[in-house]
Parts: sequence; C-alpha cells; structure tokens
Amino acid sequence: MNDWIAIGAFATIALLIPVGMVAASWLLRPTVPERHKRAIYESGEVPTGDTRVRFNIQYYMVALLFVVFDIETVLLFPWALVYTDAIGEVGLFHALAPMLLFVFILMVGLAWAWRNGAVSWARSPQADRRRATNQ
Amino acid sequence: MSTLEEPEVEPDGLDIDAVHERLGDRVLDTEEHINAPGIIIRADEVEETLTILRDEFDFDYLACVSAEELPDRYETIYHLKQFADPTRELSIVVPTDRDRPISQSAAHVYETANWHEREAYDLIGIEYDGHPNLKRILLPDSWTGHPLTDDYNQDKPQVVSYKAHENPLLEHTKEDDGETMLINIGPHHPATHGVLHLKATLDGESVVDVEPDIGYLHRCEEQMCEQGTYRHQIMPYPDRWDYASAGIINEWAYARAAEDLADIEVPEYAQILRTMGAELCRMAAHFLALGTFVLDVYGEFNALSMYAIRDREKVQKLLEDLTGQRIMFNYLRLGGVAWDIPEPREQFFDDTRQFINEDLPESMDEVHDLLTDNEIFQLRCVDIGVLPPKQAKQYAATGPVARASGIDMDLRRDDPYGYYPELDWEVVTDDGCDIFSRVMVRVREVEESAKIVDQCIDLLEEWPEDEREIQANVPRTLKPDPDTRVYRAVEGAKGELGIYIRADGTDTPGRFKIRSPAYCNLSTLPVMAEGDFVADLIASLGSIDIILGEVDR
Amino acid sequence: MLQAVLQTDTVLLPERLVDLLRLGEFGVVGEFIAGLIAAFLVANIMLIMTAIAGPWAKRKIRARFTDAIAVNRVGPAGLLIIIADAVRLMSKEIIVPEGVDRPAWELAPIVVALSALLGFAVIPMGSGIHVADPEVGVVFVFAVASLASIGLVMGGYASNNKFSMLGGLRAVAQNIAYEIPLVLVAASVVIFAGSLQMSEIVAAQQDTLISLGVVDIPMWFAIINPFAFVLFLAANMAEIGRNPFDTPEAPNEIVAGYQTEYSGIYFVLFYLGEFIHIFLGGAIIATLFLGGPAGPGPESLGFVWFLVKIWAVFLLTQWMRSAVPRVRIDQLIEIGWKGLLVLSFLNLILTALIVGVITV
Amino acid sequence: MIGVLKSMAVTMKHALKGETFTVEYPDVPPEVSPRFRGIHKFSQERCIWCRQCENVCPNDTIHIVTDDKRQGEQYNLHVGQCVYCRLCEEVCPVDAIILTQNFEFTGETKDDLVYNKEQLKSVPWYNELDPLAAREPDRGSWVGEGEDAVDYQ
Repeated sequence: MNDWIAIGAFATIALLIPVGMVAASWLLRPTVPERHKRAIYESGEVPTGDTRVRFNIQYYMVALLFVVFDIETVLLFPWALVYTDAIGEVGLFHALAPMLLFVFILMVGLAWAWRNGAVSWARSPQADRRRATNQ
Repeated sequence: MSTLEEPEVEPDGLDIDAVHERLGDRVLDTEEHINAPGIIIRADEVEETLTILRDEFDFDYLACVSAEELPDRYETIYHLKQFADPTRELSIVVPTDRDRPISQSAAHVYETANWHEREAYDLIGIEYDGHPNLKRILLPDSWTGHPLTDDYNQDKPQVVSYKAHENPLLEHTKEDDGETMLINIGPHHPATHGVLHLKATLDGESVVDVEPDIGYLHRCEEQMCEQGTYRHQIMPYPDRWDYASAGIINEWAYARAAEDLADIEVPEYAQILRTMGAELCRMAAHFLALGTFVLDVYGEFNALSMYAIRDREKVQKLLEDLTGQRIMFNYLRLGGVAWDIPEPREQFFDDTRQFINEDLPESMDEVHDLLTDNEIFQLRCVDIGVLPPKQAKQYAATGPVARASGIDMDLRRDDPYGYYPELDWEVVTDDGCDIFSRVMVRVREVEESAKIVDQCIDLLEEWPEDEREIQANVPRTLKPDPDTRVYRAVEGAKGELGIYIRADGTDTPGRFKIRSPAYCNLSTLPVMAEGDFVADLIASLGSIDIILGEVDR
Repeated sequence: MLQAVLQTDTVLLPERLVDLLRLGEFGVVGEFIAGLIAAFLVANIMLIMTAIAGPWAKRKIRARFTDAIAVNRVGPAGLLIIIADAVRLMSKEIIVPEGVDRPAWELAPIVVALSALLGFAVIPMGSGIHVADPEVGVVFVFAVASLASIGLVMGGYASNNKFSMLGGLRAVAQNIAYEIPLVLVAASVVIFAGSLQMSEIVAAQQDTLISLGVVDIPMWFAIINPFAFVLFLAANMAEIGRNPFDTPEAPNEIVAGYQTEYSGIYFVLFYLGEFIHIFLGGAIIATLFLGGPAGPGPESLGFVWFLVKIWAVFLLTQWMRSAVPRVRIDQLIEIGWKGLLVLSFLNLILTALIVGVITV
Repeated sequence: MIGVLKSMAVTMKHALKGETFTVEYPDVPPEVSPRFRGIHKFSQERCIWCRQCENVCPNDTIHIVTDDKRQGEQYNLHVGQCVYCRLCEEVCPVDAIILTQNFEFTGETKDDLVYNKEQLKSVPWYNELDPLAAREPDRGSWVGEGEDAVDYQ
C-alpha cells in the first residue's frame, strides 16, 4: 500500500477538522458587528500610523542565512543515510572525510556570518545613539 | 521622648549666611518653613539661583516642587535637599503675579523639575518659561482650566477627545536607517502594572523613544486631602496612594508632616508600633513588587510570583490582626496609633516570630534559588536598564531605585524618625545600577525589615504594662497657625514620600501636596529603557516598581 | 477482532482497516477511505489529548507548581470543565478587526492546526496505530511541523496589529534559528539508525544495551547519546515556543503576539495548534530518542507508553514554565545561531566518529 | 545551567509537597481577624443623633435626617462609597454604630448599596463573631469612662 495515499487521507482529515470546527462554531456563534468592537487593539489607544512599516534590513539577513543553511543541511541527510553502509564499503576515512569537509565549509560560512553580525538580532543605530545621549 | 520624634538635627554645615551672601541681591526676602529656611527669589532668576545652589552648595536633590495659589499671588516652592545629608533642606520660593503667572523653569537644572513643573502648570496654571515640554501631565490635553485654582468651575463638564498619538520621530527617521513605529503600551496592557500608558517608538524591536503618559488614575487625592480635617479625615486617604500594602508608611508620611505642623509629640511606645507596622508594610510591598516583577520576566505561569504573594499574604495576616484591615489600614492617628497589639499579645508575638524567624528565611532561600542563581534571569537583568547615579540624582530617584544605583540615602537613617535610630539595621545599597541590583536591593531590604520587626517585637514584649501609651493627648480640632508651611518626608516602600502642607488657619489644609516617589522614579524610565529592546523596557518598568495610585494620586 | 487490530506494528493501520472492512476490492479509493478512517482516529486522539491538556491538565499542573487550587468545581476533579470550555469556545463570536487581510487572516489558524495534526501521520504510536510510514518519515515530519511558522507569520502580518506584527516576526526568526539545529540533531539519529523511516528508527532502538540484573537498559538514543537528547530537547522547546523560548507570544511584552486579534473559533484553532504542536514535539522526541512506543509489558501496551512519553514532554514544558525566565528575542536568536547550531554540528561529527569506530 | 536546574528543583519540590495556600472562598469561609472591619451595624435604640459620625466621615457616607426637634428620622449609609476607616465607630459616644466583620454584601446597582436604618440594623454578624471584644481595650480613650456592658441588638 502506498504511504502517500494514507498521508493524503490524513491531510484531508487534518484540513477537515479545523474547517469543520469553524463550521460548527458558525452554527453556534452570534454575530453582532459593531464599529468599536472592530477597532484594532493597541492597549486601548488609537493606533498611530501604518502597521506594516519598513523593518530594519537585518531581519531579512537572518532569513537569507536560514535558506542557505537549511539547504546545506538537507544535503547532509543522504550522507547520513548511507554512512554506516559506506564505512563497510570504502572505509571510515573515505566515508567521513567528505562530510567533515562539507561541515567545515558550513562552519566557515557561519563564522563569517557571525563576524559580520548577520546572526545577531537587529540593533537599531538610532536606539544606540539615543542611549549614548542619555547616559 | 521628644528626642525620638525630632532628634534636633541642626543643619550642620549648611551655612545659611553663606548662601545669602553668595546669592546676594537675588534674595528678595526670607521666610521660615518648618525644617527648612525659605528664600524668596524673583521669577526670572530661578535657573541661575538653582544652578548656584546645586553646583556650589551641593543641593543636588530637588525633592519636590509644590505650586499653589494664594489670594494675591501664585507661588512655586522648590524643596531642595542634599543626597549626602537629606536634613540639609532649603526652600526656594518663587512668587509670581496673579495676572501673569510666568516663572522661569528649573527643568534645565534638575531633570525632575520637568514633570513637577508640568504638574504645576496642569493643576495650578503657572507657566514655566523655557520648559522643554510644557503640556499637561495628569489631565488630558483637551482639559480647560486649572482645577486647583479658586476660580475653577468644578461643575463644568469636560470633553475628552479620543485621538491618535503622534510619532515623535516620524519626521527625521524617514531618511534614516529604518522606519520607526509608535506603539502604545498601555493603558490596557498586561505589563503596565495598572493604567499606565507608554508611548514607545520602536525601530524593529529596539526602543528609540519612550514617554510615559500618566494620569489615567488621577483621583484628586491632594484636593480631597485639602477638604478633610487634619485630625481625622485625611488619615484614611494615604492608604490609597501606594495601595500595594504600603499603607502604614504612607500614613506615617502624613502623620509626620502634620505632627510637625501642629507640634505633637508621639509616645515612645506608639513609635515602636509605628515602626513595626511600617516595616511589615514595607515587606508586603516588596513582596508584591517582586511578584509582579517576575511576571514581566518569567511569563504568567511562573511559580515565584505565587510564592511571593503567599508570603505577602502572611504579612497581611499579621497586619490584619494588628490594624483590622488588610490593605487600607487607617491605623495611625495624629499623636499615635489607633490601637495596641491585639489581645492575646503573646499570640501576636508568636505569629510574628514564626513568620520572621522560620517562614521568611525559608522563602528567602527559595527566592535566591529561583532568582539570584538563575543564569537566564541574570542574562535578562544584569547590565540591562542601566540608571547611572548621576542621572538618578538628576531625576530625583529615591528608594530602592536610587540605592541600586549606588546612592546611599535612606531617610530612615539620614533623616531619622520613629524608632529607627535605636534599632540595629543597615541600609542596603548596590552599585550595579541595573535591573538585577534593583531586584536584589528589594530582596535584601525585606531581610533588613525583618530584623527591624524582630527587634520591635522584643521591645514591645518587654514594655512595662503601665507605660503602654499609644496616643498622645491631641485636641479634637486642630487649627495650626495660618501660613505655617512644612515639607516632611518618610522613606516609603518606593522612596521618599513627602508631604507639603500650608496651613491657612482653618482645620483643613490650605495646600496639600504629595511628593510621590513612584512619580519621580517613573520619570527615569526613558534613561533606563531607550536603546534597549522592548522586553527590556518591560523589565525596566517592572524593576522601578511603580504603583499608579501613587504616581497619579 | 480488536485483538487483530492491536497485534504487531509492522502492518500499518490503514492496511489493517482495508482487510477488516474488506475495502480491498475498491482499489485506491478503498485505500483512501481506510486512510481517512485511520487519520480520523489518530487526529481525534490528539484532539482529545489537547482538550484534556488545555482547559484542565495545564491548569492543574500549574496550580500544583504554584501551591494553588485549580479547576475543581465542575464535575469530578473539575473534569467537566473540558466540555464546558469546548462549548463556550465554540459559541464565541468572531470579531473581525478593521483592516485585516481577510483570506490570509482566516487561513492562518487553519494552517497552524493542519500542520500540527499532519505530523502525526508518520508517527508510530504503538499497538498498531501508525497511519503511514514513508521512507522519508523524519524529513516529512520536520517539514510539516515547520509549516506552522507560515501560519504564524500569516496571522501576524494579516492582523493589522503592531503586537501581532512583532509576534509574527519573532515567531519566524525563532523558528528558522532553531530549525537547523533540530534537523542536524535528527541527522545524527539517522546516522545511528541508518534510515529515515520512522519504523526503522524505532526498531533500531529495540535492542537491549546493557542488562543490569533484572533491569534491561534499552538502546534508546537518549541513553546512547544524552548530549544529542539535551540539544534536541532545547531546540524543540524553541520550536514549539515554550519557556524559556516563548517570546513570540510573550504576553507581558507584546500582549499575545500573532494571536492578539483572534477571537472565537480562530483563537481556539491557534490554541489547539499550539498544544498539538507540543504533543507533536513530544511524539518526535519519543520516536527519535525514547524508543517510540517501547516499554515494559506486552506490546499491545505500546500506545500507553507512547502517551506517557508525550505527556512527560508536556509536563516538562509546564515545569520549565514555572521556573525559568523567558529569554529575550535577541538572546534567543544568538543562542540558536551561535550556541545550538555549533553544538549540533559538533554532535553530528561526534556521532559520525563514534558510529564509525563502532562499525569498524 | 546549574542555577536553572536549582530553580526547577524548587518548583518541583513544591509540586511534590502538594501544599496549597489559596482558599475555596464561598465554600470555605475565610478567617478574619477580630479587628477586621466590614459593613456597619446600627442601633437606633442607642443612637442619640449627635451627628458626630456624619461629621467625621471623610467622604459623606453617612447621611442623617432629623426633624426640627433634633429627633432622628433617617439614618442612611452608602456602603458603596464607604472606605471602612472606622472613624464613625471611634467617635460614637454611645456605641450606636459598629463595623461588623461581615464583608459579604452585594448589590446589582449602586442604589442597592444605600442602606437605611432598618437594613443596617439587620446586618448579620460574620461567623457569630462579636467585634467589640477585640476592640474593647482601646475604646476608653474615645468613649470615656463609665460605660456598662453594651447590647447591640
């Protein structure tokens, strides 16, 4: 039997359950729309400005880095899978060395990103300036 | 016994003649306030005079600014003190014209004057020339009139509009590194400890600018006190300023000011009762401060906040036995306290000793295990929310906030009152200046308070039965002489809680001004939080330990 | 008949259902129907567990840690609160705030719930309850579980609320920072087992490592490589957003993060998704490190052992919550990238060396 | 890490001990101290309508109406705005008003919390506690000498 049919069936159920809950609640729940109720919550004050502002570019740096590392990591899986068999066939060194080299390259990449501050959370230069004047 | 109440601390070293000599013609006149000599100066020489006093006479502490309306003039009084010796006091009186109440601002000399003068402008209507941001602070911007003036119409309805706040940095950040976002934290937010509104401008997660906006809990406490009689009716109100169990300390602030004003002596036995009650209150208040602070750092399901509440509950039980109420004690009376230790006395002493000597050390060990040694807690709190001592003095921070910035001032020791001078305890200071120090100062202060209570219990137990005088003989109606002025402070749970009273010859005060410690401490928030992350802003706010009832009054 | 269902675990649940209900003659459709029934069964087990955990167990546990009394009024030990809460939450009004990005806003909770549920498709739960066993099981479960972060950022961004926005961004940053260590540690397990298939990984842990008198220490990876286990536990805490890594919804800072503007059933779905995610995290830990449904007693008890392990992980999250402060978002990111990532690389090399030496 | 583990050990210790300190309020009535101040009780028989309580009250909670011969007609007390300072009890020369330990009273509207003298008279004691026993020691300084045993009913 194909596993993916079962997974497909599971996905259908996993989709139907939340949708079904929404439908059931639709039958039960009241709807009393009212302007003040619909106001955006901002601690009881009127929101100022647009919510979707331009965020500091550093947020996206982390995301880019993730894409790089994630793909590299996925490349490790085939190696991990055949590793024990490969030791038998080509010996420990030949099985291990390519991975070590690969991980080494990744680590160098990480060190580079680390040094450039790409893996740190965004600090705001404005906020730092403000701090300096304060103290 | 009078030596206990007023240990005749002559302003040693404060050479008032030298001050007069240095100020020269700037001194228009002098007047005598109880505790402090008053100097009257011109309204356009405020900044100059205060700069001289601050730089040359070491008056680095602007304790309070009280403004008032008199029949022929408006007056602003700057109550100056020294952090090194708070008994050296000086009142700078700045009268202004009734028709044109404009006075020079002191905000450039003392940062703390910024908020105080805004409040004076808001409530009295004196305008401060040169003030960086002279707008209303307690009342909404759209308010018309100044409620503490005589011609203010109390019955006129006010329209309070509901509008968006401006982003103060919107203009000059457009071309800068990132766009800033104004986010309103509070008044209805889980971490503002009441109805406080922080206008925070964020760049990403960093706080670029934060401005506390207060007044949501303004209850006209000063005005209510001005309408109550000295003898009875004012005393219930102080309980409601710092309502987080610090009631007896607050009552003591009023009692101390009024007793100075009316020259009442308090029996020694009552002093011990007051001291014990006040320290129990301090413990309860610090427990609550700890409990709510850890909520901000741990999240809402942590155990320590509940353990702190449990310990506070034990203190409250003792206070309930003593005063009959759990929070709003109304235990002090002018000239003493309402009642003695409850019968059977032994029971009360045993309960208290049980708490002090057995329960408390155990829970303190737990606090240290949960907080002090916890690496993640240290990660969150060490070197975060830094308040340098210089800034702390500028903003007149007091209490645990100042002591955690290395400022060694505690009115219980430096301006002694009650029975404190006779007892063996220490002032806790820490020079970490960060959130961690502020929390630790509170934790250690609880231990010091326990020492004080323990000694009080011993004294009370051994006190001869026929000398247990709990109240002095005080007349039913008090009418202090007109135009007597007093500013007196006690060490509240949050810092210096001062009361300024001007008597006008009737049985109610002519002006009643509360110097609230949390108000001044809160104004340091921008120094602590700007440049840090949002999470640090919340932790800093929690570490200041504000009670909005006291901030807004 | 039931005995037949609860026999060995080499046969998958849908297959057994095909035999049982004679669906074989319908071909693929029959298989699909069997899959639906099996999925429905498993998903409902998870829903019931969430229903117990959310309104009842969580409060009880919390009360226990904080010396308080909790839920004891409705029914025996307060258990009926589950039904009361379910009805209450289902019949709440949904308030749609102004300016939300409508389709994304409504899809987000469904995506979150779906991603958490779908992960269970490949988990062997013992007693023959195992829906599917693809050869890439480990990769599949991580892929599906991290779908949730898409739901979170959708909800956060679509809500038109600044707190939601910050929460959504935090959720993504956190998920991506901890995804890589998590997967790398899983890779070290794959080296051990030599397979990506869940049933193979469980089977690889069945043997006895050492016999200490009457007690047999099984060859669970948590015992063989505790270092990897601790790393995985930590990364998993961040992945499911629990203390000390619960920054995306840190109520004291950003109110409720991405779910601030959600009400009614949408909020329930988020909540449900979160809890199922915790259980999914527990299921992954149980499968990869704790021998899946393995435990003393007959094999038909496997499911019970599996649940015990999942609940142990749930209990751990609640325990951490009672005692550990929340890490700040920047510290969290740095711990992820500079700490856990490096450590998980080290772990991978270490595991490869050990396995290599043993095999040679 | 050791500190974190220590913290976790502390909470686990509490969890295993299983002590609780919260109370199930309506089922288990909380203990109150003998001095606890709750809602007032008023005795018309003892009252001499001297209006001292009305005068001393900080926020006009007590409202007394007398006829032209200074005989009392109404005694209203707005419990909703009372601050429980106990000043009225302290000044009363004849112990006509006393704060019981009863804190259990509710009302649906503000008006429900305005009690007249009949309602004040029928306020029940809390757990049969007589607060006066605990308050006796200090009453001398307010009431003066020579009071006999007091009956509040």
